[in-house]
Amino acid sequence: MKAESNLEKVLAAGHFAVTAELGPPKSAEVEVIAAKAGYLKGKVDAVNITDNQTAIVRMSSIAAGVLARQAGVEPVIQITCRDRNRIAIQSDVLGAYALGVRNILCLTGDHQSFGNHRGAKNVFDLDSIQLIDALKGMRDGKIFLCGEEIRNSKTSPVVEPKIFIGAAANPFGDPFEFRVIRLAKKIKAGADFIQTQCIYDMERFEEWMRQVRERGLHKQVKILAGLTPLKSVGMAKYMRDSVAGLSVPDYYIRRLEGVKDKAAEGIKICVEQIKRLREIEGVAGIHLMAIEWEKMVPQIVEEAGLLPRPVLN
Amino acid sequence: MSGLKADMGVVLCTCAESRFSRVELERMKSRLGAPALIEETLCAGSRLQAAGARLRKQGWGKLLLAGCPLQRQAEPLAALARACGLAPSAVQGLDLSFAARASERYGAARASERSGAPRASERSGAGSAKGKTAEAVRAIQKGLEALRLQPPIQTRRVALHPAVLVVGAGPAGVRAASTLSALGHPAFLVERNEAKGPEALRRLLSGGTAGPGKGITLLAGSQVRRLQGQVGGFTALVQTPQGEKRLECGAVLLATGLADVSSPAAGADSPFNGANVLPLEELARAASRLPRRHAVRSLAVVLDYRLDETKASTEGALRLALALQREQGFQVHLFCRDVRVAAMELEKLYDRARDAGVDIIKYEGRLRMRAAAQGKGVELAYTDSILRTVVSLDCELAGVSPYGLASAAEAETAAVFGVTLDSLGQMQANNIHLFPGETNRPGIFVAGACRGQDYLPQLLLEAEATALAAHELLAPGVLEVELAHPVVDADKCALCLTCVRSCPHQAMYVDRAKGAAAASPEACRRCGICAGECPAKAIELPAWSDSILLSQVR
Amino acid sequence: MDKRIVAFCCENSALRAAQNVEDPAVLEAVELVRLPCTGKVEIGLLLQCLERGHPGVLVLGCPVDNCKFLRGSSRARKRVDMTRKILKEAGLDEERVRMDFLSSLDAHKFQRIVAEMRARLAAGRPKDAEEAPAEEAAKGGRR
Amino acid sequence: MITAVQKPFGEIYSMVQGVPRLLVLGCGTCVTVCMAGGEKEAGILASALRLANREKGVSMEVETDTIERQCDREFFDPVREKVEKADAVLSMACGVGVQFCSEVFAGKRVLPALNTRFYGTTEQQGVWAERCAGCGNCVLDRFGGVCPVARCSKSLLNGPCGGSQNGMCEVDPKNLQCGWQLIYDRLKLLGLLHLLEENQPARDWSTGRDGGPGKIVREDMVLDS
Repeated sequence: MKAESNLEKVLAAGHFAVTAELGPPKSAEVEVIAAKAGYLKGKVDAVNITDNQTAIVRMSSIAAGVLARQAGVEPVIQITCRDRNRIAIQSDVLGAYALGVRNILCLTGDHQSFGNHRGAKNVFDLDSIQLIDALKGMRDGKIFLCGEEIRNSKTSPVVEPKIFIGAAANPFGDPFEFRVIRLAKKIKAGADFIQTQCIYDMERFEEWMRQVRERGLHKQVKILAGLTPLKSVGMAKYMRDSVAGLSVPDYYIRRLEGVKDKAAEGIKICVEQIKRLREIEGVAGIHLMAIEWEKMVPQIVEEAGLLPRPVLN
Repeated sequence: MSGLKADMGVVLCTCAESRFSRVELERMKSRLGAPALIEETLCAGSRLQAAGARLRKQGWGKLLLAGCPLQRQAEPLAALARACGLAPSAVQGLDLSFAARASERYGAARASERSGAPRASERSGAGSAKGKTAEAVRAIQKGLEALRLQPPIQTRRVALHPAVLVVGAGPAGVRAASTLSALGHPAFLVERNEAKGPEALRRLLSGGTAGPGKGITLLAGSQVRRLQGQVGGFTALVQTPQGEKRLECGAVLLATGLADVSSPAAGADSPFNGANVLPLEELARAASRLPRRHAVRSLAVVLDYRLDETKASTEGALRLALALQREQGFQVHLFCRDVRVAAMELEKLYDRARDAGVDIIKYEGRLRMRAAAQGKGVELAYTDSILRTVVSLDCELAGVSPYGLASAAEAETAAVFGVTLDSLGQMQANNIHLFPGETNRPGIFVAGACRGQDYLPQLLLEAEATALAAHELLAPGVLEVELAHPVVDADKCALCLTCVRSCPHQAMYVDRAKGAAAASPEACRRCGICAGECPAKAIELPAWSDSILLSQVR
Repeated sequence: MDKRIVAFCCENSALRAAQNVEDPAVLEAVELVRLPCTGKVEIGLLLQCLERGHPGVLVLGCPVDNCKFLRGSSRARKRVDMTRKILKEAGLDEERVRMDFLSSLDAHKFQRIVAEMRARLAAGRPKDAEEAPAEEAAKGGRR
Repeated sequence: MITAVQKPFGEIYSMVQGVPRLLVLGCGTCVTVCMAGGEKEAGILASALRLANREKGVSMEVETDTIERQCDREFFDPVREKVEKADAVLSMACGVGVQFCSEVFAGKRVLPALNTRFYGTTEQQGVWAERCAGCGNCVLDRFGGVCPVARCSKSLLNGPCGGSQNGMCEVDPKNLQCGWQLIYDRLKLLGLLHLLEENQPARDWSTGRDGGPGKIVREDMVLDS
């Protein structure tokens, strides 16, 4: 065990893991975190706490993560390279670990031009792969990026942050052939688990997984397939047309158009997807990104037959 | 007029077109403040020599001929320059009739003007005749000022090499080369293809009076890699099977024929993908290789993809569609916009194709082709001109008529010779001043199918006409060039290449020795675009400098 | 004496058109400046004419597809557009500089172009400038 | 070369308000090539300023001149008198030239007429595009001659983010090519795709802007006094 987080244990034990996502509030409101954590508690193995997703200012992912942990769910803290340099990030990792955080997902981060501070200066001192490498160095090498040991003074003990390291993968970006190379680089850098971009185009995902297996990468890392239930036709079309690296096949849109209760149909599609994903060799779990719809997660997990969640010690 | 030296004078011409009487001209002369002579109707020509003798005595280095409208002056101006022994640019013309017309309202119209426009009475020389003279004096002084500011301009005689480089030994190239050789020009006939040249030569010249041997040097299997120099003195670097050759010539005639558009790299606009969207001529062969397992095997024959077809290509497409449908059992969909069946034979062919089961689809706007969703094949999406809706259809193969498509080969040739293409990618900028055979570059001509002419009798006539144009250019043996081309201030030139890129005639180049841009006086046509573009204000056209132009704005 | 409207005329088209104009009111209103091609005019030259107090500047050349030097007219058109943009930014009436295209036979068009320019300048502001603030519109009259 | 664009006229105009005598000073090198501040542009701007002043009844003397380069002291000599006579210089050079002009004429107010953009190339007449970020530690050998620092919106060194679609960058999918697609295509063409499999470690940015204002000393070229 590298970090002894619940997520790590579930995956190590060979269970089909389930993670979800929790967006911190765009304010200092604590209650909303507790409420969202309430829906997810006991229904998933860990919950991602996003880091100023789409470059919109929200409560710090570490603070929100600690609050979520207090509310009874295990957080996966997301860290992007957009806003902090290597000094701030390593410092935050130490702090997060001290506050009980055991999982960190390393991301490049959305460009600030998509958010609500478009004139901001970006950092990108590190990229996501270098960030993974930094965390691995801290955990396994017990050193900072600069090579210095992680100890307070020469006489102090080495106290390294034992973090279960996650990374993202986008099977749908271009150049397509590079996508698996990039996954391999993340694994080489030290990623323990992967959560993918949300999947609608199952054929393309299966093709990507085939390439993953060809390189034997599924044996080196735990891959959690990303899913976002569709709430409406409008949302489906938006995802199809406006989100880079996402393709929503027309047959899903037609299905939603053909029914009255769009939300129920969206959940149904999601559950079908989970069942299909479980059949794919190398898929170790799912990551449910129910954007501002966290309360539906228990129903999806339930209908997919993934409850109860294993309790491991 | 201040600062006027006597090295410059005015000739007032009594021509009726100028609308000034002798008396008025005398009055004008006394007011000019510059030396002037009054001459009788110079534009008539007969008096030019005598006038020239009188003018020579004045010893003027520059003169301004004030008289009839400019169109009528072109000839007399040049003749007068010769008669006076002056450079052409030292003799400038001025339209006096303009001054007359501009002031005519001070006659009859004046009374009515006065009530409405108080400005008229404020003008100097309010009387009819006075106003007219004042307007003319003003115009002449403007003209003199421009002439005064114009630096002395030398002339240079440039020898014209008699040889012509003809590129392409197709019908147009061969006809042009034989025409030129018959007129005494050595012709180099460069042909890309190893075999095509000699055969075409034999076919087209057999029975003709001009033998292919005389005066024509054929370089088959060869390609022009680079062209240096300018009109009258080009050097072409030609890659031949025997190695690189340098050919000297005075003019170039491009007759590169129809371009090959079949490769998918033919340009961003090319519909071809090398797999299931093919040039029409490859369709039959590709169709014969299709697996036989399908129940219905469908093919698309696409016409009018870029341009509306000619009769010839429509006929070819109809025959192909008919053969594939009837003899090989394919379902053929023929896509066209407005099929040309005006000819009787074509009409019959069209009916036969339709009767045989060819599905004729009329479309509007752009036809789009992409990989079909299920399985292999190509999806054709189009706006049906009857249904007025977008329809899509899957076929195993699509054959597209290459008519009107741009080709990479064409663009490559154009780049080697520095000629511009038209909006369809054909070998001649679309500009009436160039028709039929000129290009943007002086001394480079174009003929035949590469400029869109594919009707053989017409093509041969054009090739001949273009060869004659090249002959007309080179026949004098020398080109008298006035050095009125742009002058580049090397200190200011930032070598930004703007002039090199924007010169329509490829006359600007970088003079490495000077470390600045320079203009070739032979190729430059004195339009001034380079000077208009230069961000460093390093370029001036001597006869049209800023100071001259501003002197005209009073 | 009032300054005239400067008309930069391509000698291949507009200048010839001007030579067939008979209306003295039009001719006396313009200062003709001959150009080898409108591709020669520069933004700075157009602005300098205004600086010298000329009420308006016309650039008159061959139709874009029919320029004797292939791209002269199209280059001039872009420069005139830029000049108008600069004028607007500097708070001047952009209509004071205009380009038009004519053939050597277009005497009537030449006449109309000059007449329209005079009318525009007399009005101070273009007819369609209704969004212009009232104060600006009132100022415009002084030209 | 260094590329720049002219500031909006309104901004320049309010900048020069209250200056009785203004010298518009063009620069004859980079900004001439990118058509932002050469002699022609200087003349146009001076004309526009004079016309705007006349329109608004502002009294201001506007002169103009252009020198070879505003980043070298000697080139200022011919305009020394004009600068001294003016109350302010409106420099049409890049940010380097504006500052250096201030240094040469310590007592003179020097105002910028341009916004300096990037190190770029003339992609075609009238179009300039960024190619180098001046990071001080060139990595082009590893990326097929396409710079990930300058041409990826996020300066990523280990491959494209998920925002690369059809060869375009999500930051501006219509106009901006994905730098990583370019790197990938180029290395594929060169048969060097294996270079991309290597993990690029966190890099040292101190050679560029992050190391503080840069300075180069070429010891053998420094003249002894």
